[in-house]
Order: sequence, then structure tokens, then C-alpha cells
Amino acid sequence: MNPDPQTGKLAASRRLPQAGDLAPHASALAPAPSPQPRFCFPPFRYRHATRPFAKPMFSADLLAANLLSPMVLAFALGMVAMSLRSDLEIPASMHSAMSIFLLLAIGLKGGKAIALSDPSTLVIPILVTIAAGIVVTLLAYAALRRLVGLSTVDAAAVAAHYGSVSAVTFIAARDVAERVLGPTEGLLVALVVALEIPAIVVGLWLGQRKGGGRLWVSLREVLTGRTMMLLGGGLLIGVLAGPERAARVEPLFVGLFDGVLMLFLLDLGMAAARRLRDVRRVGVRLVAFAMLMPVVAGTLGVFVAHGIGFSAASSAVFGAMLASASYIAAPAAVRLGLPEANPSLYLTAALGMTFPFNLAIGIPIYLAAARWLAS
Amino acid sequence: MNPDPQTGKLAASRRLPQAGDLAPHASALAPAPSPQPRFCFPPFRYRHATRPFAKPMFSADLLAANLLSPMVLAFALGMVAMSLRSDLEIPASMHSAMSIFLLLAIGLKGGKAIALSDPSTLVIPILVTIAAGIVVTLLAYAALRRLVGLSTVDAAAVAAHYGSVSAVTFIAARDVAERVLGPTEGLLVALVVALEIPAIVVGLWLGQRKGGGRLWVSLREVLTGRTMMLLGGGLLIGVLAGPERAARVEPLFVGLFDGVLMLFLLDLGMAAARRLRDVRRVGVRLVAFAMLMPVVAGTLGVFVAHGIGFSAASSAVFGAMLASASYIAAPAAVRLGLPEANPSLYLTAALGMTFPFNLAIGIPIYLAAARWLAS
Amino acid sequence: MNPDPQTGKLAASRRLPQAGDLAPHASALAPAPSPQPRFCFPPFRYRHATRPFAKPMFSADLLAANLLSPMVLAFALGMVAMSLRSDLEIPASMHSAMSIFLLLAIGLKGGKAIALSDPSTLVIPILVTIAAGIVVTLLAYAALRRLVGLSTVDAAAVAAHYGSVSAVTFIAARDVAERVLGPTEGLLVALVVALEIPAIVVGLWLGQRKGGGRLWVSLREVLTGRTMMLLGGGLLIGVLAGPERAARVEPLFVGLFDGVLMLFLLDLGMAAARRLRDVRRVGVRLVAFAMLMPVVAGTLGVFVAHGIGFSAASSAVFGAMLASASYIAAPAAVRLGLPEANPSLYLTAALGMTFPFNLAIGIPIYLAAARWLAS
Amino acid sequence: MNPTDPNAPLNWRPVRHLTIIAERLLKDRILNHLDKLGVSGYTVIESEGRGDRSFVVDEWQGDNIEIQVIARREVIDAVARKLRERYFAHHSIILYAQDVDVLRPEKYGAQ
Amino acid sequence: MNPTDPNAPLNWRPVRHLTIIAERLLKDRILNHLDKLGVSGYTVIESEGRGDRSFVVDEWQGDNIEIQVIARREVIDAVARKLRERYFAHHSIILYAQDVDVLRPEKYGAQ
Amino acid sequence: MNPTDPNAPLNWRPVRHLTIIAERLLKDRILNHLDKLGVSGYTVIESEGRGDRSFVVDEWQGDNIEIQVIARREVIDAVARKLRERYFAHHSIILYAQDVDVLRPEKYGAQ
Ligand SMILES: Nc1ncnc2c1ncn2[C@@H]1O[C@H](COP(=O)(O)O)[C@@H](O)[C@H]1O
Ligand SMILES: Nc1ncnc2c1ncn2[C@@H]1O[C@H](COP(=O)(O)O)[C@@H](O)[C@H]1O
Ligand SMILES: Nc1ncnc2c1ncn2[C@@H]1O[C@H](COP(=O)(O)O)[C@@H](O)[C@H]1O
Ligand code: NA
Ligand code: NA
Ligand code: NA
Repeated sequence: MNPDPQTGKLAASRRLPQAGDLAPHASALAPAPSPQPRFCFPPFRYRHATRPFAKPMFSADLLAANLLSPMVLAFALGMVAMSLRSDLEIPASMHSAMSIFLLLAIGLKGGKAIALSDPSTLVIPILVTIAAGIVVTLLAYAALRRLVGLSTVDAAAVAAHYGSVSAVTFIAARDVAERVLGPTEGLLVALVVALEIPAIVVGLWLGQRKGGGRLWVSLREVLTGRTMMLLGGGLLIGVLAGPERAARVEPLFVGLFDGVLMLFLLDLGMAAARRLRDVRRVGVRLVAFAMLMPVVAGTLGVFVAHGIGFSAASSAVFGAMLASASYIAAPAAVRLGLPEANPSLYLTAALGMTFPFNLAIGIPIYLAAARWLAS
Repeated sequence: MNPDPQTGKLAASRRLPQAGDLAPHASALAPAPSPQPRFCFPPFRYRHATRPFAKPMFSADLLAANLLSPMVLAFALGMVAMSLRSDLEIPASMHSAMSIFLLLAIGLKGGKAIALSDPSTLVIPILVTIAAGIVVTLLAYAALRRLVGLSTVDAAAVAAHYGSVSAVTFIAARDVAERVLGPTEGLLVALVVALEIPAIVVGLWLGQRKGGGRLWVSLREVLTGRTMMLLGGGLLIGVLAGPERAARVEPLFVGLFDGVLMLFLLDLGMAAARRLRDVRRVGVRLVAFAMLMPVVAGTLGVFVAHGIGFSAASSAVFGAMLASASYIAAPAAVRLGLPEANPSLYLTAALGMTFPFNLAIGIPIYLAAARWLAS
Repeated sequence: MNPDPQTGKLAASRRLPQAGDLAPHASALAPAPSPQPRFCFPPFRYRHATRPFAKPMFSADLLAANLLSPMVLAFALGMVAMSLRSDLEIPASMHSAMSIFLLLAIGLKGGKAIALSDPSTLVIPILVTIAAGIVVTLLAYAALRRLVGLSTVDAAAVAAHYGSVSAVTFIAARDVAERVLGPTEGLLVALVVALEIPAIVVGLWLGQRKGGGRLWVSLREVLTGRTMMLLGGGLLIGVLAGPERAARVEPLFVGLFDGVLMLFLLDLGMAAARRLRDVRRVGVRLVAFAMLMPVVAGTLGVFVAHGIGFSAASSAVFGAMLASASYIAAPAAVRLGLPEANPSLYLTAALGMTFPFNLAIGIPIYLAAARWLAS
Repeated sequence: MNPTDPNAPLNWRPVRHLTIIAERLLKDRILNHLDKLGVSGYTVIESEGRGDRSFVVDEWQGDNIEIQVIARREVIDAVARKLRERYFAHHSIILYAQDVDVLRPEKYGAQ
Repeated sequence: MNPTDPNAPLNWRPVRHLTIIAERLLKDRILNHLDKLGVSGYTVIESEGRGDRSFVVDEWQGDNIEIQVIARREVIDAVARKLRERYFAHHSIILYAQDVDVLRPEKYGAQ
Repeated sequence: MNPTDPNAPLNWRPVRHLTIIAERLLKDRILNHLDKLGVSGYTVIESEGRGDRSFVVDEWQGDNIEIQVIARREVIDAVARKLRERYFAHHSIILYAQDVDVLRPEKYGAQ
């Protein structure tokens, strides 16, 4: 919900039907009849980043606001349903359908943003993102080996997850950031795609070093995998079609995004609760890692993003991206590439602990850090 | 599209987030800022109930209008397809997905309505609803034992269905009522949730009296069942998130509600036609019960609702709620709690006969009763 | 989107893509400066057909524009994913759900158009369509027997596909035609329904002549089949409900149409790529047929449509309809009615070759022909 | 002896079990044959597969179906004969049969 | 002998395999029984079917489920006894058992 | 003798039937092995399950798959060897085999 001061000058009576009408929150919120800033993608402008913001919220409010979003509440409902042993079940094909939808929608949105921005402005952020992903992976690996005491293969497997990114965490963070700190750069989606892969490659390499040359096989599987096809394919379609043609599919991919995300999080809550049952098996040190690693990586991300000139809002989102752990692309790739690793470890940590942690507590922390840095 | 004479005067700046925001076409069209009443939730005001209504329709028109809605026509199409032995099939997972969607959407809408109303106004209607549900169950039980001649267990099983409520009948009735008699109270959805359970409990108790202490097991299953999780969970999410935050998911849950309901009714038509094949097995007296019971319970409901000060529109809907027989929550609960009962009886009666009866004929009757009472 | 010279005074360059474009039905109702011609159903007026058009596009632009629509790009993504052996999979029930949605949506739209038009204007176009479908089937049969050298049964099987119609090709063509040549007649959807069946009947008859009286069995299966139920049933619902009542389900069936079509084409791209693997088996002469037959039938269609007074836009679409080969209704009917025929032939030709050919190259050709004829 | 008595002996009795895997389009037809040939029931599962032929003609509804039937040997053989006659030549279909043990043979027309 | 050695002999060993086909509503209950009776695992498949009874009460989640369990004969028999006692009288359910060969009998509590 | 003649005798012939239940992620790999080892076909069913291990890693596409293969005993054994070598150590997978009767043994490479 980002009331945009720039577009708000149209008189209500002249208003043509506009995308904002489908995203009613925006207009509902606006003090004046200013229509829908939410879906407008301003040309990329990360150099004049920090901007004054009207009513700063305190972290306590922010926490509450964050926890009371329908998405987070649906996640909680899923966890409750599972712990009550409800017979509620999301059909597997519905889950597949939702994840296809979300990945493609995120890709399309990123593609549109890229189509609207000057390509040269993308190079540095992408390189920095790749580097950051590798650094976080190595950092996580070192911590998992030394501090948590995992075996080489297990440490590599878990590190691949923490270096990669969770698209849902990204969305949740962007959402809050835009409400609290103002609009974010459209290119962030492209950075999600860039952040997805390197950590998986590094993780597989760390775990397979002693084994054999399976790395290229695994790499091929990751690059042609579902996640990359939909996220990367959506991005490409968004770029090639351009904003005007893409607008035709936006009632589905933009208008329904939040609603589908809510249903998806209901399901994710059930999955996370299932994972949490294994928490005793993974050991207290991994639990600590799953809570501390995001804070470290997230803060790092906020600083790096600030360093390359991102706005406060975008820096907070970038922090959340680094802080998040993948639970869709990485598990599949790691399971196939490092079958010796114990999946309980990475699944419980990434989906059972780090994801809810970020959703509830992490995101407000990165927001606070970004605001503090920008002020 | 039902222009509402009362609400159209609100200044845009005072506008609360409204469902109309989700059907953007309408407001976008209007030359002036007049919002569209269909989804608007006025603060609860059931004490100044009866209100003049611009163009009263005659029952014949009403019947036609009712039968020509896309939902009812889709139901008919489903019945026709099944009787022609078409190979049309709605995948099971699509059916699950739609029922998850509808239950959650109804819950969310009710939650929003509750969030906007004074909690103290909810107490009496909820208590009255629970009492009415129990009375209808006992009434149905007596009729089924004495007049239809069913065994204790079968009578208890069928009674549980008729005391409970069909969410789709509720929606259909509210829809027609709002077009013909004006806006209904938002709290009705909360009453649907309240009406769902008591009848099932009473029915199980009636049927299990001689058996043993299975009641609490069954009760737990009902309370943690899919229907309660989604309807009740949605309600809670709606209340906690509040109208503003909930608005973000409304393009899905409000905007698409009618369309999904139409697809759902296509499927329901096929299921009802399958049920109807068993109609010879259930006996003519149960057929008569399936047609008369709704009229009795519906009229009772209209009077009760009028008695506690509901508007004519809301009274008609409350009548339809009491008149309707559950075919989602009750069958599952009764099958598990009273396995000795013959499912052909309750499924054929509730889904094969009472549901189409209400959809086609019952709802206009309750509307007429409510209008007569209010005039 | 479709800048329309008649309605919108907005400079095309200023217009941002807007959601209103997607929920157009409502604004179609508005008395005043309402844009969006795309979904508006003007009363049928095919006698004053050819109309001046503001900015004619050249075919090269048109080709590019066509190839860069999100739908065509999604189709390409599906083909790429399949050829990269990606593990991307659209669940079967999601595919079913999408095809149910699309068929019903097309039917509803056609029904609405018919409801708005004078029934007497429908008779001639429908009769001409049926005749054209039969002629194309016979033409295709002759070519397949004489020039391609198929057996009687195989030729009959393939001919049934080419005489019938692909609903997705129709949609794609209408879409481009409306952007380039202006609005099309609403009754075209009714013609799609009329074109579906005759070719299948003729094809089955051609193939079964020597066999026995299975024709009526097959016919019953086609007429009560999924496609007819949804397309024909949707049409009937649209007519009976009328535009006003149907408007309630349009946020789903109209608003999301393009988005769902895009997802459907992703899946279709994967299916087409699977089919293309068999291309070596079908012989070079059938490949040539799959490319030339559409051009012949398409040009014929454009001329016929022009002859009965259709506008340029509608003529182009009618050409695309005749040019398209069925890959949903016909394969099922032919497989059951002519089991001796080799399915590789008709599936590879219709879905693997003719469908992508029309999508990429055919549609621009029919558009060019229609524009040339109209000028 | 009350069959629901937990201590009653388990009388496993052999009956015949047939699995039919066929292209989905044939579903209604095959189930019709089964009804006419007097089987007491059947179970249908969605599946996907590859074989000699494996034309997925109607992929919009899923690929194949796997139909399981338990019945007396003669009934199973009658089903196999009928399906062989009608569909082996031109359709994508396989059958396989085996003996399984059941508790209520009378339910399946056996004893 | 390393079991993953491609040349190690294949020791197919017979164990018991039970198939349960039941109305979907019973899913959680049956899986609970299985857990309590100590099976080492199970597999569940969605299915649809017709039988004597075949009440599809909760069709919103699909019709039937087919549950497959591999275990020692005694465990299978205990499962059959429990399901017969609880569900044969009033529910839509069938069971059938057969012998199958497996490579790691110890995995299923057999040896 | 015309095989579609309804009166032709039914020649049920024994062949080997293998069921593979594995985590879904392995689907493409296992089907590749089957192709390379020369099976004439296979059938795949979506399933869900629990076992020793039962890591549902990629639950976004459903839990497990059940793959059924009919082939000559030697081919089945070759498949079992390959899967044992590759996946028994670290993956969630079970195999079981049985004899079934078919009508067209040559279709499955047997006679
Ligand atoms: N050797 C086999 N093992 C298991 N299933 C098979 C085999 N051959 C065929 N099938 C199944 O039977 C269907 C029809 O086989 P076909 O008639 O050979 O195309 C295939 O799609 C598979 O699902
Ligand atoms: N003879 C049979 N062969 C195969 N499956 C059966 C048979 N009888 C029953 N079933 C399956 O078992 C379920 C329950 O059977 P019933 O208790 O007879 O209604 C049915 O819905 C079918 O899925
Ligand atoms: N005893 C069993 N009976 C039936 N299916 C089993 C059994 N054990 C394992 N499975 C199936 O095989 C899969 C893999 O087993 P596991 O490798 O033990 O995790 C499980 O998810 C089940 O679907
Ligand atoms: Na990360
Ligand atoms: Na009731
Ligand atoms: Na055609």
C-alpha cells in the first residue's frame, strides 16, 4: 500500500477505471481520492534513495501490523489446524497450482520493472547480489561446521539454503516495507532471481568436493528446474511483452497475488508445523543458528544495500532476502545433489524455524535497521 | 448491480473500504462518487429494521429472477449434464479448492462485519440462533420419528442435517434478498458459524444416547474439522486483520466469490443429480419431509428474526438459514459419529431434494414472508 | 491494450495500463466518455461492416506484436521447458480446471452477445458457418487422400480436426484483430460453437462408411461431451441470465480470462513440444499439409465472412476459426469413433504444428487478407 | 460367529483380482462393461504411463486410469474376453490378473 | 556384503501386503490404527469406486482412499482384525492381502 | 486364431510385476533408468506415504510416486539392482515384486 504523491492529482470524477480499483486498499487508505500507486512502477531511481516519510511507525506498531496481516494470520491458522490434528487438507495439485502462479507472477512483475528501467543500472546490483549470496553461504557453512558442529555434507546442505532466498519472505518484506518506508525498486525481483542460484551451486560444490563430478549434473537440474523456469521465464516474458501487453494478464497475476499468497501461507503453515515436529531431533545449536543467522545476514544485507545507494525501503527488503532461507528451490536441488545430507536438518531449520522467525520478528528488525541507517 | 438509495450519499472521503472496491467496474463507471451497496457493510443497525423499499417485485418476478441467476442456471446445467451421462467431470481437487475458497471467503466477510460492529450487539442474535438451531433439530427429529417413521438413529442423523445450515443456500438467499429487499446485516455470517455446530451435537447425542460415550470424540472431530477451521478461522482472521488489511485479499475473496460459487454450483448440480438417483429408495414420506420441513423452519426463522428486530432482508436470509440442510459439515460428522445410520437418507434428502428446493422455491417463499411481516 | 480511436481521447502514449481495461463490462454500461471497446458488445451490425481505422499497422509490426503477447510467450516458454527436459509440470487437475474455466467463459461471453443481438441476424451466419465447416472437412479429406496419401480412415480422422475449430486460436485471433482492426461481432462465439460439431460428424461418417452404424453412438458422445456441455451450456446460461445478471460472475470469467489463457498456453506449449517429438513419424507431406491447409481454409474463411458482410476484424477472426484445427473436442471424439486411425497423425498435425503455426504466422496472414479485402 | 468379534478367526479366502490400465477416454465404456458383466464393484485410480502405444489423446483430463476389480475367476475372465475383443486391437490398454486373499468372498460373488 | 554393490545377489524375500480401500472419511482413523499396531510404513492413494455400499459422504475431498501396507503376516492379520471389528458392519471398506517379494524384509519388521 | 475373437481361449501367462514407491523427486531419474534398462512400459501413480525415512522434500509437487512395471524377471531384477545401488542408501524408496498373469506376454518382452 503505497500512496504515491505523484499520481494523486487526477480528479475523482475524471477517473477512468484503474488498476487501483482492483487493489482497493490503496484507494481506501488514501486520505484524498488519489488513485492507485501500488502497481505503478516508477523508473528506477536508486541514486536519490533516502526520502522523508510522513508518519514513521514505531517498531512495536510495526510488529503488530506485520503480525496482523491476513497472510501471517493464515500462516498461524495453518499451524493451529495442524497442531489440532484437523482434517483440513490442501490438495497437492492446489499447492502446485499456487506455487506455479506465485513464481510466474513474481517473475512477470520483475520483468516489467526491468523493462521500465535502464539496463545499465542493473549490472552493479546484480553483481553485488551474487557476491552477497556467496558470502552468506560461506559464512553459514563456517558457522555450521565450527559452531553447530555439523558434518561437511550436512553443513554444505544447510548453507545452500541460507545463502539462497525465499520468495515468500521477499514478498512479505516488500509489502511491509512499502507500507512503512515507501516504494521499493522494481529491480529487487531480478535480484531475487540472481540470489536463488549461486548459493545452491556453492553449497553443492562444498558438499561434493570429495565425491565426484556430479556438480554439473546438479547444476543442470537447478537451472532447468521448475523454480528457474517460472521465475526466470516470467521475468523474460515480462521484459519481452513490456508493461502494456503484460497489463492484460495483471488482473490475474497482480490483482489476485495477495489473496493467493494468503492461501499459500495457510498451506505453508501446515507444512511448517509438520516440520517443527522434528525440532527435537535437530539439536539446540541448529535452532540457535536458525534464529541468529537471519539476523546476521539480514543486517549485512541492509548495510550492503545502503552502501550501493538503495532507498531505506529497498535496503530493508534486500536485508530480508539475504536473511531468508530457501524452502522450495534449494531443498529439491540439495536432495538430489547431496543425498547423503540429512533433510530433517535443512527442512526443519529453513521452513520450520527461519521462515516463521523472519515473518514475525526478522522483517521488523531489518526495517528498523534500514530506517536507522537512512536517518 | 444494485444501486442502494441509502448509502449513495456518503462522501468519498468518509468511505470505508467496501466490497465494491473489489468490483471496481461499478464505481469506476459511476459518474459521481456513489458507491455500490451490494457488498457494503453498514454499521450494524438491526433495531431500525423495517424500511421502505423503492420498487417492490412480485413473487412471480422474484421466482424468475432467482431461477435465472447464473448460479442457479449452472446448478441446472450440472444436473442436465449428469442426466445426459456426459463425461463432464470436475476434478476432486478442484472441488476441494473451491470449497476451501468459499468457506474461507465467507468467514473473512463475516469477520470483517464483526470487526465493524459493536460486539455487544452480537450476543442476543448468537444466543437466539443457537436456540433456534436446537429447536429445529428437535422438531425435525420428532417429525422424522413420528411422521416419517425412521428409526432412532436414522431420525437423529437426518435431524442433525436439517438443524444445521448450508452455507451455499445462505449465500444464494442473501444475494436475492439484497437485490430485492435491501442490504442485510453483516453479522449474519457469524450466525451461520453459530448455527453450524449445535444441531450436529444434538443430533449425535440423540443418536448415541443408547450407545456409549462417543459424543466427545465426535464433537472434537466436528470442532477441528475442515468446515470449522476455515469458516471460524476465516472469521477470526477477518476480525483480527480488520477491514483495512483484509482489503488486500478481497480481489480474490470478494471479487471472485460469485464466479467461483457458480462453478461450485455446477459441481453441486452434478452431485445432487447423483443423489436423486437414490430417491426411490428413501420413500415418499421422506420426500415430503424434505419439502415441508424447510418451509416450516424457514417461516419460523423469519418470525424469530423479525422478533429480534432484524430488517426484512435479514429476516428472509435468517429464514433460509434455518430452512437449509447442511451437506458438507453434517454428513461427515454424522457418518463418523453415527455410522449405523443410512447415509442414503440424509444425503438424498439434504443435497438431492432440500437444497434444490430452497434454491428454486424456498428462498422466494422466505422473502415473501419477510416482506409481508415487515409491511 | 487496445487504443480505440472512437472512444478514448486519451493520447495512447499517456495511458498507463489500467485495471479498468480488464473489468470492462461495467464501464460498457456507462453513458459517458467510457473507454475500453474491447469487451463491449455493440448491438450486432455486420451490415455496415468496413470502417476506417486510425493507425494501420504493417504486417511486420503485427507479427512482432502478435509474437510478443504474454500468451504466445508463455506457449514458447512451455516448449522451451519441455525441450530442456525441465521438471516443470502442470498438474492434470489444474489443466482440467483451466479448460473448464475457458470453455465456460467463452460460452458465457457468446451467450451475452447473443442476448444483446437480434436473433434473426444470427440465422445466416450460423448456416454459412456450418456449410463452411463441412466444405473445409471435405476439402481436407480430399487433400489428405490424394496429396498426402493417407488411408481412408486416417484421412477422415485428420479431416475432422481441420474442419472443426480450436477455441484458443479463436481467442488469440480475436484479440489481435480487435487491437488492430477494431471491435468484432459478439456472435462469433456462437459461430465457434456451430463450427465445432459438423466437421466431427462428417469426419466420423467418412471414416465409418464401410464399418457399421456406430455413427449415432459417436454423435451422442460428441453432443453430450465435455466441450459441448461447457461451451453450449455457458452460451445458454449467458443468454438466459442476460448481461446484467451475468455481470456478477464476470470478475472471474472476463477479468481473469487473459491470465488463465496465458497459464493454459504454458501447458499447451509443453503438450505441443511433446507432440512435435513424433514429427518424424508423420511424414513430410503431412507436415506440408499442416502448414498449407490453414492458409487455404483461412483465406477462404476471410472471403466468405466478407461476403456475408462481416467487418474486417470479424472476417479475419472467422478466417482464423476455419484455419484452426481442433485439439480438444475432435481428438476425443475421433479416438472413440475411429479407433483404427493413428492418433499420432492428427495430434501431431493439429496441436504440434497447425496450432503454433496459426499462433505465430497464420493469424497475421488472415488479418492482412481481411484488411486488404476491406480496403 | 459374529464377524466383528475381534477374536474370530480370519478366514482369508482366495479370489481373483484384475487390474486394467487404459487410456482415460475408455473409462466410461469399461465401467459400463463391468456393470453389465455383473461385477460387485471396482476401484478407479488416476495414473499416467507409457507403453507400446500410449496415445494420450485427451490429456486435458489426465492420462490413464487404472481400474481394479475383484471377482470370481469366471467373471474376471469374461471381463478380460470383452476388453480383449473390443480394445486390444486399437487402444492403449493392458490387463493383468492375480490371486488375492479376502475376508468376505461372498461380497465379490465368490464363496 | 555391501547392499549397494550392483553385483550382490538379489534376495527377494516374501512378506505380506495388505490393500485397504475405504471411504475417505476413515483415512485418519485407519492410519491411526496402523500406527498403533506397529506397521513400519504405509502408502495412500486417492481413488474412486463403487461397491455394495459406496456412500461417498464427503465427496468434497475425493471419494475413496487406497492404503497399502507391507508387514509381517501377524501384523497384517492384526490390522485386518481391527478394521473388521470397527468398520465392516457400517462402513464402505474392503481389504485384500497377498504375498509380495521384497529386498529388505527387516525394513517391514519381517526377516 | 484371431485374438479379438470373443471365444478364443484366454491364455493367462505369468510375468513379473514390480512396484516402486519413492520420493517424488526421483521420478525422472527412475523413469530414465527404466528406459535404459529396456522395459516396454510403466505406469505412474501419485501417492503419499510414511516409512522409515519419508522425507517429503519437494512437497510442492505431491509426496511420493508409485511406479508399476511389468517385464521379464531378468529385466525386473536389473531394475531392482540399479535402484538398490543408486538409491537404497540415502533415499526414501521401497520395491516389491510379484507374479501376475497377462494375456499378451510378448508385449512385456516375455513369451
Ligand atoms: N510394461 C508395462 N508395465 C507397466 N505398465 C505398462 C506397461 N506397458 C503398458 N503399461 C501401461 O498401460 C498403458 C497402455 O499401454 P500400451 O497399450 O502399451 O500403450 C500405458 O500407458 C501404461 O500405463
Ligand atoms: N469387487 C470390487 N472390486 C474392486 N473394488 C471394490 C470392489 N468392491 C468394492 N470395491 C471398492 O471398495 C469400496 C468400498 O466397497 P463397499 O464397501 O462395497 O461399498 C468401493 O467404493 C470400491 O472402491
Ligand atoms: N511398510 C510399508 N508399507 C507400505 N508402504 C511403505 C512401507 N514402508 C514404506 N512405504 C512407502 O515407501 C515410501 C518410502 O519409504 P521409506 O524409504 O521407508 O521412507 C514411504 O513414503 C511409503 O510410501
Ligand atoms: Na538467504
Ligand atoms: Na437448517
Ligand atoms: Na478449422
